[in-house]
Amino acid sequence: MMLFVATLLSPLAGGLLLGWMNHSKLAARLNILTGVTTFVCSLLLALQVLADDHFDALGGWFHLDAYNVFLIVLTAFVGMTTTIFSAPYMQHELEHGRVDARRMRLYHSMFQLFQLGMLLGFTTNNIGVLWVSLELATLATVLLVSLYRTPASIAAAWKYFILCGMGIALALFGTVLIFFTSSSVLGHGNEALTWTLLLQHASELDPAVMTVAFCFLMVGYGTKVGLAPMHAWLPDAHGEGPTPVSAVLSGLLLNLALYALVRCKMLVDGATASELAGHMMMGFGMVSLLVAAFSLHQQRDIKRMFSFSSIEHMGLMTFAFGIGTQLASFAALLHMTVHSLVKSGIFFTVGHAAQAMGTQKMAQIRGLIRHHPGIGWGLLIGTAAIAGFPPFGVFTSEFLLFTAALHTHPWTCVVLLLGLLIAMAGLFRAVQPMVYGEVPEQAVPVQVNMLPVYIHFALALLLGLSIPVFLASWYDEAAALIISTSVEVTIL
Amino acid sequence: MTGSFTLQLVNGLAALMLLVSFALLAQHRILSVLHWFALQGVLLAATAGIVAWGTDNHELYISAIMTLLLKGALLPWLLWRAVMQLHVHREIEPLMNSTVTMLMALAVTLFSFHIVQPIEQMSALITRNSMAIATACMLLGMLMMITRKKAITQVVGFLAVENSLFFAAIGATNGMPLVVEIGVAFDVLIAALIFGLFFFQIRTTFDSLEVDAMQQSLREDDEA
Amino acid sequence: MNSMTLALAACAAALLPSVLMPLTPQSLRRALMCMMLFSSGVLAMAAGVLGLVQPDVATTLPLGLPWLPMHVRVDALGAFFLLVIGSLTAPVAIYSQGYLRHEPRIGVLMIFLPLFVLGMLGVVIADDAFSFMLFWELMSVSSWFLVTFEHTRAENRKAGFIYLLMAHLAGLLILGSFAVLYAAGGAFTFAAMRSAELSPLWASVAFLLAAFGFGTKAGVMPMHGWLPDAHPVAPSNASALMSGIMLKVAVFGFIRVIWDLLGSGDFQWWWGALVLAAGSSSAVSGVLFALQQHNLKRLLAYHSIENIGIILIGLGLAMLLAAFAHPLLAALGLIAALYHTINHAQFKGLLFMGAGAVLHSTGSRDMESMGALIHRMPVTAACFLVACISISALPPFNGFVSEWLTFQTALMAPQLGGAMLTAIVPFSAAMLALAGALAATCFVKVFGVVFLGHARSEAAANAHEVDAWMKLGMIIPAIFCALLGLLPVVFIPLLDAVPVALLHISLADAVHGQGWLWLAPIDASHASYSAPLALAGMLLLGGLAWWWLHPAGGRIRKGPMWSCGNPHVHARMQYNATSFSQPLRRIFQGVLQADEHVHTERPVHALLTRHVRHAVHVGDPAVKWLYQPLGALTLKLARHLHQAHQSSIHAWLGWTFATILLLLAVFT
Amino acid sequence: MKAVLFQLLQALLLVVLAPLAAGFVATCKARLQNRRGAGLLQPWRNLRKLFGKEVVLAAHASWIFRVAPYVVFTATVMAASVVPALLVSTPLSLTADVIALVALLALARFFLALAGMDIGTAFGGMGASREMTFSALAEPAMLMSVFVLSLGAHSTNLTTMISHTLDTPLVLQPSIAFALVAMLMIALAENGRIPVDNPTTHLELTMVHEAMILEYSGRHLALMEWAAMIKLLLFATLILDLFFPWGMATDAGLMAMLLALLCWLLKLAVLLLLLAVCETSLAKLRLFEVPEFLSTAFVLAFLGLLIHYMLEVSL
Repeated sequence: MMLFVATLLSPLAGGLLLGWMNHSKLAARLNILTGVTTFVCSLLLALQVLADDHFDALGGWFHLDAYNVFLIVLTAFVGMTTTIFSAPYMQHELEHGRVDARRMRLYHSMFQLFQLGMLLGFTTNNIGVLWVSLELATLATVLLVSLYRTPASIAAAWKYFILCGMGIALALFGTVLIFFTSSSVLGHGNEALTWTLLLQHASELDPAVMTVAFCFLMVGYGTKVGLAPMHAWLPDAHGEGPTPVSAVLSGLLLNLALYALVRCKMLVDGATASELAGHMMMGFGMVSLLVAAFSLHQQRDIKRMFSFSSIEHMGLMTFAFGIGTQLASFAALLHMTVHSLVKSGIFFTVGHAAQAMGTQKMAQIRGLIRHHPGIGWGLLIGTAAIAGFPPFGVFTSEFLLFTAALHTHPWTCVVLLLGLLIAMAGLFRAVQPMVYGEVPEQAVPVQVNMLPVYIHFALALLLGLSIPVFLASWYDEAAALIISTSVEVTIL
Repeated sequence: MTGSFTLQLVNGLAALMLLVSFALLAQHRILSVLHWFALQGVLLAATAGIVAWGTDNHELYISAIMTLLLKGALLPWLLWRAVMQLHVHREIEPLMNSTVTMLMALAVTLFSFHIVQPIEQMSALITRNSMAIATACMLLGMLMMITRKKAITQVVGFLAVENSLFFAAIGATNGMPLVVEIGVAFDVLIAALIFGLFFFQIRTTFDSLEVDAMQQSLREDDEA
Repeated sequence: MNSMTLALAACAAALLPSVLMPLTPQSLRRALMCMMLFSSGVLAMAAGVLGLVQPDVATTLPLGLPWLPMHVRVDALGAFFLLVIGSLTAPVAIYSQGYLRHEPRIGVLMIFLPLFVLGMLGVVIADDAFSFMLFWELMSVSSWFLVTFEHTRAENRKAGFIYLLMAHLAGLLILGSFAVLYAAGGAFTFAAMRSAELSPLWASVAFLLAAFGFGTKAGVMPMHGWLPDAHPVAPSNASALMSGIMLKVAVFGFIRVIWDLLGSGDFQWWWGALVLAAGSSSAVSGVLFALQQHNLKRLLAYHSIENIGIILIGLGLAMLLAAFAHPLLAALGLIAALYHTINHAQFKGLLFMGAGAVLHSTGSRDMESMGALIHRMPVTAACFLVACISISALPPFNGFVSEWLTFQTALMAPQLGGAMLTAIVPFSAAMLALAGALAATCFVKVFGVVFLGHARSEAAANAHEVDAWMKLGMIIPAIFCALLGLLPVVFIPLLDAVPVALLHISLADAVHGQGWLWLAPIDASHASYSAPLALAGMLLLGGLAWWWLHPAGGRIRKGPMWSCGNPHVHARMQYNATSFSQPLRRIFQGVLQADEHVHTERPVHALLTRHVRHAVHVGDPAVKWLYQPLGALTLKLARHLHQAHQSSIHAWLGWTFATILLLLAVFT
Repeated sequence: MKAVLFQLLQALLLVVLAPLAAGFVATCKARLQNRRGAGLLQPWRNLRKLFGKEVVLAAHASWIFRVAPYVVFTATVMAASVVPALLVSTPLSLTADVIALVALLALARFFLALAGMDIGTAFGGMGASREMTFSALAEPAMLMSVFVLSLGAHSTNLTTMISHTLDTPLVLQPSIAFALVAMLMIALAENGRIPVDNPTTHLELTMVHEAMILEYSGRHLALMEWAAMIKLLLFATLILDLFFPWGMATDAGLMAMLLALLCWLLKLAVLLLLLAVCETSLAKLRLFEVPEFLSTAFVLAFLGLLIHYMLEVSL
């Protein structure tokens, strides 16, 4: 209990404190400190949850089970490494006058508030509060995206704000609809929005209303997951925001949205006892996969490109959750983990690369391996990992996903195959010239901190070679929680 | 039991809500848009009050007052201030001409009725009919966001969507739990503040509130 | 001490250098890597031989998925391919010790060359789908790093990109076939997949996925387009491994999935026919395009396509015969294919090493700038000649034995349902004959242009023989070629374990019923070949002739060449690679689509020619008709999407709006 | 043992008689052209003279050039020694079946072509290029026509094939006829006779075989020439064995052998006379008509194969 409170409080306190701290170097250190404390607390919390498989906090307002607690740890971990990475990175930005001290303050506090929103969203047991915290995280990131105040960054933030605002509104409407039907079962109190209770009484909820509700939730949260065709905000937000923000956007925020979507799907499955929600998610997943895969081939901005790769992988996860079998959910959770790790790692590397070459335009980034082997190999390995080459974890999860898909919906494998292939082609078409070849003259030496990157990749590698038993059982529990009852497996 | 009376009142207000949404969509001048928006806020507060009275649910009184202050007064005032300071209280040219917009609006309304009517039947609530209206209003708000060029009107559209959501919450479900209400309200407030912040930045960077100007800058940044 | 221990030891030896690389000083890296590779190769060979004579050994490693520890198993098939891998890795390791002497970026190689070998070894011993795919992709990726080793040259990067792309495609297709088997068998272990009961339809789906997957990786026409670009640009020792073994690992995968997992029991006749057709087309077109190359390594790469085709002809025949329930002949075909596999590993590895030696000492891959190297590099020339004779399927070397066995399989094929189908078999045999003869033509050209005649450039004139390491590395496979060619009867019984495992039938007694001297598959009255006797006879005759003629003609007068009375021939007047293949280019123009330009300058008078310029370009049809259109299509779609992405925010709001309306309309 | 002895003898016979056969063809041609000709024994005299002469070697000739004649000669003789001329069941024929025999000849050709390229004259390369090209086209045709025969006997061992032909009652088999024509055409090409190549030509841009051995002299040249003659006789015998084996000795009795020898010489004479006739009556083909000539042979053989499957397997 205390642990839990500490986990939530440390980012809040950190955020408030950082809001007033002018000394940037000190602020960076405090930022790291906050990240570390949060991570430690979450880790202990996770161990506790492992011990007794789930517990409710603060009178049932918060609920921790196998599904969300590992996401909490993941969030805290990526948050921590991001703070470590951002210290030298933002310092470099400050020195090159892209931000001033005031903005640095804003950056630090908003970063921690974002973390707070994330953790709140993952832990809360109330789908209303879930929505609120997601909105909170969104607002925080909007300010972060527009941090540089360049025309492009403001425009990107605006696009982000409007599109996600609209989406999030739809999600709220979906929530209202759920309340609309659940209130007749569970009364008008908080109970009617308490997720655990809803799940218990899912079968009593009205299928028709739940269906309509899920349509709204799908589009609403789908917008934040970055599913096509609601994905337009994502590449610009990633491209124009500071790199640490891109890292946490891709690595964390999308996860939270997907998490929310899956929680709702579980309710709808319970209510409708059909595969409808699953099919909806699979459809969006495949469309996103294809759209992203093709878009990868025409990108000019390195961060935009990798954000499209995020869309691709979110599509894969949505697809996997849509299938809904044990194996598929396992694959999806594993994929969520490794994608967060690898993608944030890639964004760290990309950030350094952009600083080293003084541009985000891929046409002018060349010969990274020659210029700075650490960055070059980091980018190369990261891309190989994200493209699904073993022995990294992405390969494992895609392997499982593929088999699961063939198990239930054989024909979808064609789409998967096509999408993965085209996406890989797009990535390497762009990355190969950047890491290889001769060094351009505008390149400048940078002092970089590749430690977080290599930690991330090492973890992804570990997950690819052998998944620790406790983690595996964890995934299994989570998958068992998520797994929808109404999927029949077609035997060939 | 005043149920039937409350019901009539709420239905009446619902009809008004729909009317206001159409009006918002039809406006050409920003200031009048703001007026109608304020009116919508007031209607919302009224609905909350009536439902609170009808179901004597005390939490709802709080949210009614909250609504009145926030959506009836604060937000319109903020927007009005922004408009005044940015000198954009001139004609606003919609993206497509208004008759087409109106036709689309009608179609959307019909559609939302078609969708929502059947599912209302299961609700035991006295005020269930307003769900269809709420849906319609929301879709109309989205339509407004789509068909307007100026940033401010987009924001008004966004807030209109929020209003209709709120209306759905109150009208159709007798109000969400207070915590959620407060949370939502808080978010909306922050959102509005950020919007306000943005207006000035946009204005200073693009010296216009045209959304397309921003898209242009994005494209240039990407192409460059 | 069983085969598994040795195999795992080999893997460990291959893994070690890439782990130790950061700790090793630059000066020690080459030696350490080569030592480790060599020991890995030797261990793999030992494991292979043991595995072929011993029963299967299986175990699990604490890696992989939680509920699926990594299963590894050395069975007859795997053991044979362990032998193949080891038998080339060891000499290549020795060769590398000399070849990489002056390589500054040894570190990169030290990581990825052993990893590449590790990947191949792992694929061969993998016993569940996951670890198979893991090692398979490891093999692909690490070899990609080798292909892009010289990454400062743009065309190498392009080759690397296409290589990786096709490797990934292959991987996904294979994954697909595994997924089908998994869905039927319910588990990832090969044991479960073997016992899976597939409906004919799904069996065919699995077959097609596997066939195209492994075919792409093996460079079968028309998916071969990546191969001629990728193999030449890697360092020669890496090319030797890629062409010599990696393609074989693809063949291994083909046999593993289609023969072992799908099972030879439920072959459908058209599978064999398809494989046969693919094999024939690859064999002929591969050598036809090889003939038109003048980049030595590129030419050799095309020959790999040809030889993979020959292997596939053997496999296709075997599958056809198995489908029509002639297990004995099927076993013969399988043996032929396997034997050609190990043969090709030997002589193709040797050829690439020879090309590397030439590149090393002349600094050029272009045959048009070589000549007369036999005087400067006698050992290299001798080894290269052995390889040339072997690959041209001429006695007494090994290439002939395997092709002879393939011919026998085709000839003994009895009536198979329908004259049409039956006629395919001898036709493919004729294609095999054509391929063999064209290969001989091609290697007369290669050896003649590179090693004989006059030097065509300064570099060639001042070439130097390579050092002892490289010589040794080339001599060993040369000896293997000779042994495999002379004593097939000793080696083939070793292979016999494979058909026993896959077809449950043994050829052992049939093969050497006549004693160790005679290779007589099925029955001596059908067909027989005795390499030792043939060689002995020739040596005897040659000796006699020499002994008889020597006293008479001891006198040899050295003089200028006669050349029909005009000894003042410039080196440029020799037949070179392009002119040598001109007749065939003209005959097969329909296939090759070569664009040939002759530009003649007659500035003064129509009869007075100043300059004649002659340019030939032979493009690869697969690239032209398959790869480029697909790439263009992708880019087109991508461009459209990109433009859409840049459309205004209203449009995207509209999209969201439309989506929600659509969902509501559809789902309620 | 006796059989082995006989086989060695007949191999010797082939080798020794080869020049005579060449002389016979030359003489017949001379007669057909109303010339007296140099007589049957002229090739022998040529060989003896060449063996006596010293070897003049280009300064930069490599060891390939000096080894080639021996390889060519021995490979050809080796091939000849497995072809049964008189005795059907010859034990050593097991050493190499038809395919191996073709391969031995290919080996000889391989070294011949290499030798042609070794000196680095334009002529040598030209000859090598053309020789290899034509042989590449001839090989599949040859194998096809062999297949047609071996499909009947289910064997590629000459002994088995011959005895199969002897045992089967004499019925008209169109497939065999097709195969025969194809085989004759191939034989012309392989031995570089008109209409494919002209053995008597020199310094012509159309020459093939001669172009490769231009640089040879003395005993080397002798070996090359002799190998060519042996090859001619070998092909003739092969055709006789495969298509007209009647009269061959099934056991190693003396009388039977003499009879067989007589039949063989007779058949040989007819065949070679036929060769002489077509060489005098036909004109040499243009270089790029040769492929058509060879592909015709291939098509004929393949037709024979199809016909074998369509018509004859059933009966």
